[in-house]
Amino acid sequence: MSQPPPQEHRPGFDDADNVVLTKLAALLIPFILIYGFYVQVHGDFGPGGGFQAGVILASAYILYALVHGVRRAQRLLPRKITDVTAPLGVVIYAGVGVVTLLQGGHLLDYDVLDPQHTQHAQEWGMFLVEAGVGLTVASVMATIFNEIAEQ
Amino acid sequence: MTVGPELALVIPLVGAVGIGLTGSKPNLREAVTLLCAATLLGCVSLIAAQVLQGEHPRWEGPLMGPGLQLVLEVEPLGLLYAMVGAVLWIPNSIYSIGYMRGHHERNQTRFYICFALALSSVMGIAFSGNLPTLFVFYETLTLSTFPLIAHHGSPQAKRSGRIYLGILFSTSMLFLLLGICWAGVANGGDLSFKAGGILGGVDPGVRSVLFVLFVLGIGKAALMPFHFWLPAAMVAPTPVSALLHAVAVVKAGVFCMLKIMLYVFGLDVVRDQVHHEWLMSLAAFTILVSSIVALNQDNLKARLAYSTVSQLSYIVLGASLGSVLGILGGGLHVAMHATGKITLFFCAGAIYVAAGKTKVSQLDGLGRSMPVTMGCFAVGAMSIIGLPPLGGAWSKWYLGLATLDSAWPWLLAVLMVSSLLNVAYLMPIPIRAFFLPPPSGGPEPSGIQEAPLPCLIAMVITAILSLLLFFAPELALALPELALGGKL
Amino acid sequence: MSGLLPHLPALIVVTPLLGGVLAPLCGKGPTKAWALATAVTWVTFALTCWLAVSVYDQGTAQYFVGTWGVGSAPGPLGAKDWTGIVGIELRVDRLNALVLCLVAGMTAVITPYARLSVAKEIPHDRLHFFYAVWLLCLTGLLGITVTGDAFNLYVLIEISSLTTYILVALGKSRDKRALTAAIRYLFMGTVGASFLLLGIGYLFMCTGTLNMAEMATRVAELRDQRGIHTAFAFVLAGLSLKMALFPVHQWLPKAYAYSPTAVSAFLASTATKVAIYGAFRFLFTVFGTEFSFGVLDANSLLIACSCIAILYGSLVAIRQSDLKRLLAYSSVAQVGYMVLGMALANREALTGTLVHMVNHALVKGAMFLAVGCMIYRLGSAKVSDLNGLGKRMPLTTVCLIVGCLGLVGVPLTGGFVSKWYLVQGALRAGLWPVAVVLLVGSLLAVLYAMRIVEPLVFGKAPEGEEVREAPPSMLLPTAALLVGSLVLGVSGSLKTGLIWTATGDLLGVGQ
Amino acid sequence: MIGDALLLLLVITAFAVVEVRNLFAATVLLGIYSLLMALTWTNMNAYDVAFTEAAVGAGISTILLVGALILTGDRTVGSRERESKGVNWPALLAVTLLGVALAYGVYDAPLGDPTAAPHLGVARYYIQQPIVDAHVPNMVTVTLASYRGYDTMFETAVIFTAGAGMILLLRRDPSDARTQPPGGLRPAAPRRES
Repeated sequence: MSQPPPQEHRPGFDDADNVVLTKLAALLIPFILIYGFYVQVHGDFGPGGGFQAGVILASAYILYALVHGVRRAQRLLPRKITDVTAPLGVVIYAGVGVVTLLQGGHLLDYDVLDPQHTQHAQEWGMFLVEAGVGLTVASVMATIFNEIAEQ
Repeated sequence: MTVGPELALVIPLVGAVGIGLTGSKPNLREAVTLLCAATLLGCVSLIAAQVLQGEHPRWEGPLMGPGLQLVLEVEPLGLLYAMVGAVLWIPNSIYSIGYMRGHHERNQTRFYICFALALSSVMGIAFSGNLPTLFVFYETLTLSTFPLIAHHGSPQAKRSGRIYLGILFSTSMLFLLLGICWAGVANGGDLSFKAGGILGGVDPGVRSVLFVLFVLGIGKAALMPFHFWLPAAMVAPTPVSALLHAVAVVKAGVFCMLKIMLYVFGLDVVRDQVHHEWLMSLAAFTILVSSIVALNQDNLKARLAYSTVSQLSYIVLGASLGSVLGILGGGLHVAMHATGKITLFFCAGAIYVAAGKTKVSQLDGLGRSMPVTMGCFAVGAMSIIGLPPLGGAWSKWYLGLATLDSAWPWLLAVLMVSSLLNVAYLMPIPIRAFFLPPPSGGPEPSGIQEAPLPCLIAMVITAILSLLLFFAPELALALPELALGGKL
Repeated sequence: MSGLLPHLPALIVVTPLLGGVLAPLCGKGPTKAWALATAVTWVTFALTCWLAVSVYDQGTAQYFVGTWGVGSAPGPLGAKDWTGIVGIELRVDRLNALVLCLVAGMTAVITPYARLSVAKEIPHDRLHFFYAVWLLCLTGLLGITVTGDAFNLYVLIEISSLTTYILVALGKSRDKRALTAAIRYLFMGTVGASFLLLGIGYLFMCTGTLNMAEMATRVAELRDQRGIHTAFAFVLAGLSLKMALFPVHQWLPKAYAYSPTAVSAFLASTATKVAIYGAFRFLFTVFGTEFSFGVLDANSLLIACSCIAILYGSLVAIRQSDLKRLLAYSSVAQVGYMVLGMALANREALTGTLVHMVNHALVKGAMFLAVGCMIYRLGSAKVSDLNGLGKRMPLTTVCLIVGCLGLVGVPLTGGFVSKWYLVQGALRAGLWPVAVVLLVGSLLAVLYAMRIVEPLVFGKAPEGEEVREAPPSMLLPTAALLVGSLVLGVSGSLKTGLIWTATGDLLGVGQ
Repeated sequence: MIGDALLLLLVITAFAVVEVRNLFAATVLLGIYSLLMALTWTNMNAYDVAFTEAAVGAGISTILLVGALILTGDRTVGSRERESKGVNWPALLAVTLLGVALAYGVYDAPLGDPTAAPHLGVARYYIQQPIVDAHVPNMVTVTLASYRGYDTMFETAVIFTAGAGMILLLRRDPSDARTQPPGGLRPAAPRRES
């Protein structure tokens, strides 16, 4: 059997004893998070958008997990939550589409969100769907890392 | 009262359902079969009455697709074939009861259901109004008879079933379907049967190819070399061999042949514009060779099967002459051979049930313990040979006339030689049974009794039918004549 | 309600998409997500039928997603103003209306079946994700069919492919070989999708648009450009991989054989059909018949490949001892039939292809479902397991036999009708050897069908264990599909209606 | 100038990825490749693409690849070395054909010509109109989220599908978990003993 007995301590990413790493991560993670949110909400004026923001946010989680171990990371962000938020992002995206449809427009026709100011409506629509994208991407990236890390 | 041809299809189908539902009660089940057979005969008779008054009952099925529709239309030749099937189903059903019970067969419900389905397909073939319909029912007949062939489920039965399906499916799918489709493409999509044919405007080269495809495609006509399925099919229980492989299936083949010559090519085309001599030669070859093969068969049913192969080619020969007399003789032979051959098979089965004997060489002296059976056998044999006063004489007479009338009078010699061969392979059987002493070393002949009563009733009915057909051939004659437009 | 009518093209895609992402929110357990999936598939099916009827009556339905329909941009640099379709267009004509109904209908029938079958083959704690992926796969297939935008088609191919890989790999709990089958499929599928993307890229490079209708008019002007020729080659190669056309069919048999049975039925009856629809769309609409078959003579290549596919697939199928593999190889052959009819490109042949598409979906789906019934009770489905099944599972047996008849194309089943038209098409094209190949193919089908039917009818059951008939919730969908195929064989309303007019549209001839 | 240098580096890295035998090294090289790629995009003013390349290609992908390597036991391609001594001719042929086809297709394409088809088509609308239609200066965002928002909806669904696939295929059975508690990502066991 190549599988060692379960109780035995084995070195891995669960080991959270590296002071340098923990301190560095503690310093970095808030900035990563803020940066991620910035990219998310500022996507229409600068480079970026939901996809990039999602990846950046997930990388914050992954960094935390690499430094503190997957189990502690999961205590922070349980799988129960990511399992829900991952589809929820798509629900938000498609939901915007359905809302525009119900308001009398075509699918994803943002103009009907604010028919008087269509340019504004466009911005709103894009903001919402980008939020959906960000949510899904971040959750899925975290999920993929979790599932690989837990094997 | 007008009766549509679709009713003739529906009655056996309903019968099949009824048989399935009453499967657990054998007596009721057999009653349903008989009732169904009687109803079918009544229905076909009503249709016949209409046809004789000059009507052409017609039924158009749902449009299955652009240019593809099931159409039933009664024409006299088909009616003759349907009559033969419907009439003989009754004695055959009576016979089946005796045989299947006497023989303790398994899966009897499946047997009767498939039988009814086969009859439904027969009616479909007989009344088909266009080539797609003909093909559809030609295939369903093959399919519905397959479980009957392989009924026993023994390795040998399964093997025979495979040969049966293999030959019939490969000829019909490779040649017949191709021919039908090609005919449709060549003449602009018209595939209905019409007096005088539908291929008049088609290029003669294509027409010759189509002729080959149609002839090879009808494997059920058991022309050599596609005849192997018929001897193989003899593993089936005898009622199957009797009705299907003396009447329904094989006659379906030659009937299709007649119908295609008459209504697809048209007699003029067959005679003058298609190179059909090879078909004639093939038929003559099959007649002679299979008669000789039959001579050497010791197994009774195999001998009868090869006899059938030979007799079917009489009809093909008649069709291939492309003359009115040929079609008339062929059409008559459909009916005459059917009644004669079914009698022979009934007898063969009765001998097997009652005496357990399957070989010609075992039959010495059997006439003493089974006089009725062997008497009927003699009647059937004489009808097949074509001796008066039995029905077979008429058809052979007209076929002979047709050959004399054609450009190939030497074909008459073929018919004559074949008749002699018929005598040689059929007559020894009743002669041995009646005039030779029973074998001394064998089991006590006194232990052998006559076959079960239903079997006897059935074979007497068909033997009498053979006699009747000699003295009153009017109906059997009238229908082909009608089909030929009174051209006599 | 009628207010929804113009939005149907979008709704039929959004409904399963929303269903797919809501399914995992239903929570664990075998029932809730399944119920949602069933409801969603039936609603989708109803919507597609509604759409098909309206398209049949009123002609092509067009739908612009989002705010942007036809727009124009002023031309700088002295160039002309540009006017064209800005966003993504959904376009439903009679051809894709038919495919939409087929895909949605098949899924609607198979989903109720999936409950028991899938619960036995996949761990219960993640069934809700299974149904999510299942519905997303449906979304992808419907999206491919409904779209009028080349890049959107690629995006949806991506979603349907990815979901398919997952669904196939899920067969691992029954047979570990599902994983290698899925990986193999993933490699080949990715290559195919990449080729398709390259082809669409080249098309965009040459035409400056992603809308298929606009592409079509531009391609007609640019038919001598090398980029167009390259695009054609890449698109054709990519689609051939997706269709599993010989010689790039290798992913199919294993993928179908080892995936969970409901998935096999689902994929066999929808995925390849949609790929073939894609080929129709590109060859006939985007590139145009004249270019595809006249300038580039793609039909010779396609006819050759499909003829080999028919013979090869059937011959290999005859030698299989596992029923699912047998059916899978038969699918390789059947794809050959459909591509053959497409390549012959006359009205009869196209009708044959479309009828065959519908019939094969129904029959092959039903066959896989019936095999699923066997697996549900017996745990395996080998040819040797068929012995005496008639006594133990009579209804399943009837389904298998009727399915075999349909596969062979016996008269009065839909398979006969398609064969009829295909042979006529081949003869009309003047290619009688092709007609012979078609017929030989169906003879070979008789052989492998016999391997199934013979033991069913005449075999003797092994001694011992008691086996019960499959539950009604599995038998009913199976029987429903078979009844569908029989109705298809006898009734002509679909064929003379939607299919015949669709082929007329494709070839640009009047009714 | 910088662009040319980057491209040269890119080609070198690509060859290195193919040639290097150690999979861990190959993974790191792939990360480097992505980074170089991101720089190239930046050099071409395609900031959005550069951004994505950096975050996904250089970041997440590398981590996931390392994870996969550890899971499979960080083998070098040693076992493959015997086979790969010779040239795989069919593969070479296929790749060459592919390259030729790709080159053939662009042969008469007017690359870089502002009056070429792709620049005169719908792309021009995507470049010119976002600021008019939505007051949003980042045309990439408008194209993705509005003009082609339908595509992006499905791309999001694709991402979700990937996650669902991971859950379906890789998540441990709860029944398994009782016997083998999740140990977490760890290097292959044998290394510990050395």
